[in-house]
Amino acid sequence: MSTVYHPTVARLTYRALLGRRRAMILFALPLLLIVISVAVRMLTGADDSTAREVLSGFALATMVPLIGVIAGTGAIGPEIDDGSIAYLLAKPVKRPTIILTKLLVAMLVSVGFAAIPTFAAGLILDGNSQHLAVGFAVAAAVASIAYSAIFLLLGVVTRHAVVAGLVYALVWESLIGNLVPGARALSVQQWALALASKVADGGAVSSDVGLPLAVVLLVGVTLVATWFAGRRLRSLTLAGEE
Amino acid sequence: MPPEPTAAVAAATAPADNSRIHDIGYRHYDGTRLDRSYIRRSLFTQSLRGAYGLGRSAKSKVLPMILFAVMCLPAGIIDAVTVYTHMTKLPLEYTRYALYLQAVIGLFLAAQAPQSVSRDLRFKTVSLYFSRPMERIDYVIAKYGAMAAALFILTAAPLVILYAGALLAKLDFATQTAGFGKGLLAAALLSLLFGGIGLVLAALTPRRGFGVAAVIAAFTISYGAVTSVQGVAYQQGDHAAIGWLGLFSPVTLIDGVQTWWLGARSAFVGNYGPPNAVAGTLYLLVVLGLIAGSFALLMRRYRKVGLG
Amino acid sequence: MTTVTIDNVSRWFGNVVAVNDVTMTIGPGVTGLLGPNGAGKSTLINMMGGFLAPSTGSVTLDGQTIWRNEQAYRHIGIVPERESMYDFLTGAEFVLANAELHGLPDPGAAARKALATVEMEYAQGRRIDTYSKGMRQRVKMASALVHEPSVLLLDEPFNGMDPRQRLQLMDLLRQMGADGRTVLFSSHILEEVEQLAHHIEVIVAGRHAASGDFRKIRRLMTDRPHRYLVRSSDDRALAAALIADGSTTGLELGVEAGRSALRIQAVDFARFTELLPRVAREHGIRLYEVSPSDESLESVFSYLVAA
Amino acid sequence: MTVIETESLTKRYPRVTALDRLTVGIQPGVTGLVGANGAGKSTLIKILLGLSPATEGTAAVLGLDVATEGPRIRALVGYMPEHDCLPPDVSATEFVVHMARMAGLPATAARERTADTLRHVGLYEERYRPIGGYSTGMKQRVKLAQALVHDPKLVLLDEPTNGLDPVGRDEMLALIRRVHIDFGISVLVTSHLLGELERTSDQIVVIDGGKLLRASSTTDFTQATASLAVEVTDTDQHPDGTRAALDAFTVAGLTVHADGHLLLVDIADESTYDTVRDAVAALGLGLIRMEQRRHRIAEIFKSNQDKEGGSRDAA
Repeated sequence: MSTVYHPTVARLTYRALLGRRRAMILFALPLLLIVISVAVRMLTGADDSTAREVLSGFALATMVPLIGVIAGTGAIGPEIDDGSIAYLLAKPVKRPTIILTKLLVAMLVSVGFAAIPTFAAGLILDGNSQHLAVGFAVAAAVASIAYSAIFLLLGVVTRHAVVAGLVYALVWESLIGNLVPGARALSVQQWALALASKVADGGAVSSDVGLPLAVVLLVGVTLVATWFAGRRLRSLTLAGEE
Repeated sequence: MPPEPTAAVAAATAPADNSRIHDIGYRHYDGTRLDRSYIRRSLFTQSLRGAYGLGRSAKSKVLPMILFAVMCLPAGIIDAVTVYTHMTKLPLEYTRYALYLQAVIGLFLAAQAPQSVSRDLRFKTVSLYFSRPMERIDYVIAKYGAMAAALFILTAAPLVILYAGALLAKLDFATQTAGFGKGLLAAALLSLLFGGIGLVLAALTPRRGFGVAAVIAAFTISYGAVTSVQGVAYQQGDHAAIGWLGLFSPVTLIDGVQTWWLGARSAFVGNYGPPNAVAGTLYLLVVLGLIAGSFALLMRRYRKVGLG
Repeated sequence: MTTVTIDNVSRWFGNVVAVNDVTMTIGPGVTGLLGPNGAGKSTLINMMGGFLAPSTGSVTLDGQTIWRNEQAYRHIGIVPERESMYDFLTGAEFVLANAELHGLPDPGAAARKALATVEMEYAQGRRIDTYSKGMRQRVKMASALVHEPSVLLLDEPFNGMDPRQRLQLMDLLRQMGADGRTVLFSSHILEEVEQLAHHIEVIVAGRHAASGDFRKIRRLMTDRPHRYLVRSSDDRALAAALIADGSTTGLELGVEAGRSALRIQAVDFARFTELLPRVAREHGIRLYEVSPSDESLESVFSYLVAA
Repeated sequence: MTVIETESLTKRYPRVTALDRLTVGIQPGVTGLVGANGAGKSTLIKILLGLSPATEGTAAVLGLDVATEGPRIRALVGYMPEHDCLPPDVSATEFVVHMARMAGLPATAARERTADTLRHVGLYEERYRPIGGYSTGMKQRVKLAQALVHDPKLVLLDEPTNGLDPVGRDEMLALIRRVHIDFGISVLVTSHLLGELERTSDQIVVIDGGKLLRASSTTDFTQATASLAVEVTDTDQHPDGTRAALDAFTVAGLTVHADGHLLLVDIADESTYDTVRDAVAALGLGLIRMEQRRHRIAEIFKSNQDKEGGSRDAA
């Protein structure tokens, strides 16, 4: 049996993510982005600076982290919370396999619901320069992957993962990042933008973090979060009594 | 416990023999049983007090009390400035106050709406309420009323402080009273609208954390989306669009209503409020519709809950 | 793979000791795990199920450590106490997923068989969140049986089941035990344990208080006189005949439920029970009823808990 | 006076019929309600509280029609749900006072009755501490207290012993008896544990598949049978005493069969008692038990077990 991916674990995770009420947010946020993009496009026509404003202000700063929270924590948090993870753990399946599979699913879901709508919004907003659309889509995809790993870890570590994730997404990424320039160096959003600026050449996208540092941080955070989540699950104990 | 009258009488008349064993077994209750309106009122009071942490643990008083203080503090400062610098009018209109401090109001709502309704759902206390003489509508009225009242206290208290300051500064009584009245009216509308939306979102989930998150997300995302698109419209000089866009978030809805109906200055970018009478009417209709809709949704939500 | 050995196991959470130096062996057949609330039953079952590491000591299945050994689950089936499962799946999907996770060669067939065993085929197409408690319990059972484990651990499996479902599950567990599987279940319903388990393990405040057949455990409590209620054709004569012997301490003539009766405290159980029919026969006294009033598992349990 | 009376009460949901022409009268006292899961127990409770309309038929609680007098019924009835229903962060006192007011009691009366009721259900010092720290048994007492605080004429107790350990269960059952005997309040108690209903209830109603399977007094349910249960010891001479006794009984002409460690002897006439006594004495075995067997409520489920939906022929 493969050690990184178990199809049954993946199926259960997909169903858990998309089959519950919280999945509505997964659909609602991209829809909102598209509606806003259409509205803005009708108001302004194709315009680089407005497009950048919407894509970085709403798509990357708000939508991507929120979807990351939903997908990352939703992939494992509820199961640990209600104890149904016991059915996965009491099987001859290695626990790192469980984590890796769940992470993969969370990443796919968040890339699907965050990066693809971002790309579409980019095209709608700015049909002329596809650099922008591609650049932001890449940034959204990269950020989604990092967020998935971070929030999956949160889902394993705390029962209040969603709230913690929201505080991070809304307060740290949106607010502090805008107010305190120094905080931007510690922001998944900025790292992703650094990568995007490389892809969307011509200065369409800019970041406060240099590319090498951004790549190192992105990869590092993703790996460390994944490793730590696997470790925590391995020693996760289910105390039956509440 | 009230003294046993017969025992007291017996003791008085027979001082020599005052040893006895009182019956402390089960007693039946034949006193008054009050009606639904009393129950509704009791639940309203309890929930309103609960919104400020009264009658609950000391810990749960901290946040609402801090928010209340934060809400009132600027009003006090404005008063002081107005009185000591002998201004001729308040530097901030009554109707603007709540809009400036909308983040505080949002936080209060996000913290207290779930505590009011998701607790009952999570711990399944609702089934105990509905097994008592009240009806579903009593519960909804009491909870909605209490949330709106709590918000009204939060939004009206600073207005009272402003008004008191204005009178101390001997500003024009008629203008100030009119402004204060409009401010109160707008605060009432805001309390009903926010309270309704907050409770509907909170009642969706028994998890308090999710409720808090849902309320914060709904208010900040809608407000953020509306203002950023309004910003784009402003850059493009499309002033009518600014006015129409305000229909899509709770805060801007209140702004639009008070701009059109109460003659307030709009806080929209460039101060462009609802562009015409149709828009103005629509603002009011949407607000009233949302209030009625929130009530209806709450009623529907609790129809399914039952004894759970 | 049938014997679970718990060897000098303690488990503490901070300063709270949930399980305190317990040693026991659970072998084939049905074993009932008893104890008051909070005595550490769930902790013990969780350790046997590999969900919890013992703080000291070892929990093994035929010599292999269970904790952090996912291969042990090939032989263990677990029915957790908590109700939550994957509620958004249908019963059939849930059991199938469990079969796949076990890596069974034909998961579909195994799932169908398990669902048939618990008689849940009729509702297998419905989502689990529409199930009643009893139906959930049965699907949980099916998921635990799907790989035909040799060890079955059940934490409060009867919880929420109605009388008919209880009878079904008791039959099923009895069958499993008779097939040579190791079945361990915890329960508060002593009446059921009495009917189902020949072997009991009693945990009181984290300590292993007793194990074995409860009737034999009762006999071991020599400090507790056995109380009897006897009705006969001549209680007075019977009392007079018994009192001469040292095996009884208290003899009391009275009326019980409107009929005269003789209450007896026997200090020497074996001697008294043999004496009674003999004496009655010698004196021509007809015995209508001989009822021990503290011979049930319930009395045994309450004596153990109070000790 | 009849406490609860239903007349061809029927409740149909889109997929299931929860109650099917149920006609039953419940007298004052403790009544046990037994039913298969999904047999309409909770539906019945909702209808009786006037919270859910019946599809057909009528029901009256304390003489009040459930269709029209719901609030009045709920003022006179207490309800203890099966599930948890207590917020963990308030004390029992605070919670029960609030619930008393929610039942229409003025503030002063609510406080006094809460103090009394908590004492009657056996909560003392802990009543000022947050409920979150209570044991299961204490929580069950608080749940019972909130159902009694407004002095109802009838309480509906849904699985009150659920989750309790044997000692806690005994205490709860004793408390339920007291509610009727000492407090003079009628009780309708549901349970899946037939043994505990046999011990607690004056009458028992069994519903199966939404229909009435049987309703009668507990003594009717548990009448003595014509069978004698005999249990004997093993001795050195007879290592399997049960086996030896079985053979001896058969030789003596008794009809007997073994049920685990018990021997069930058919009582032909009074001499059966003597035959058993003599056979045991002759073998030198100890006589642990010799009792006339009683019927158990469980038997009505056992006899129906093989038939699919065995209730159909019962009603």
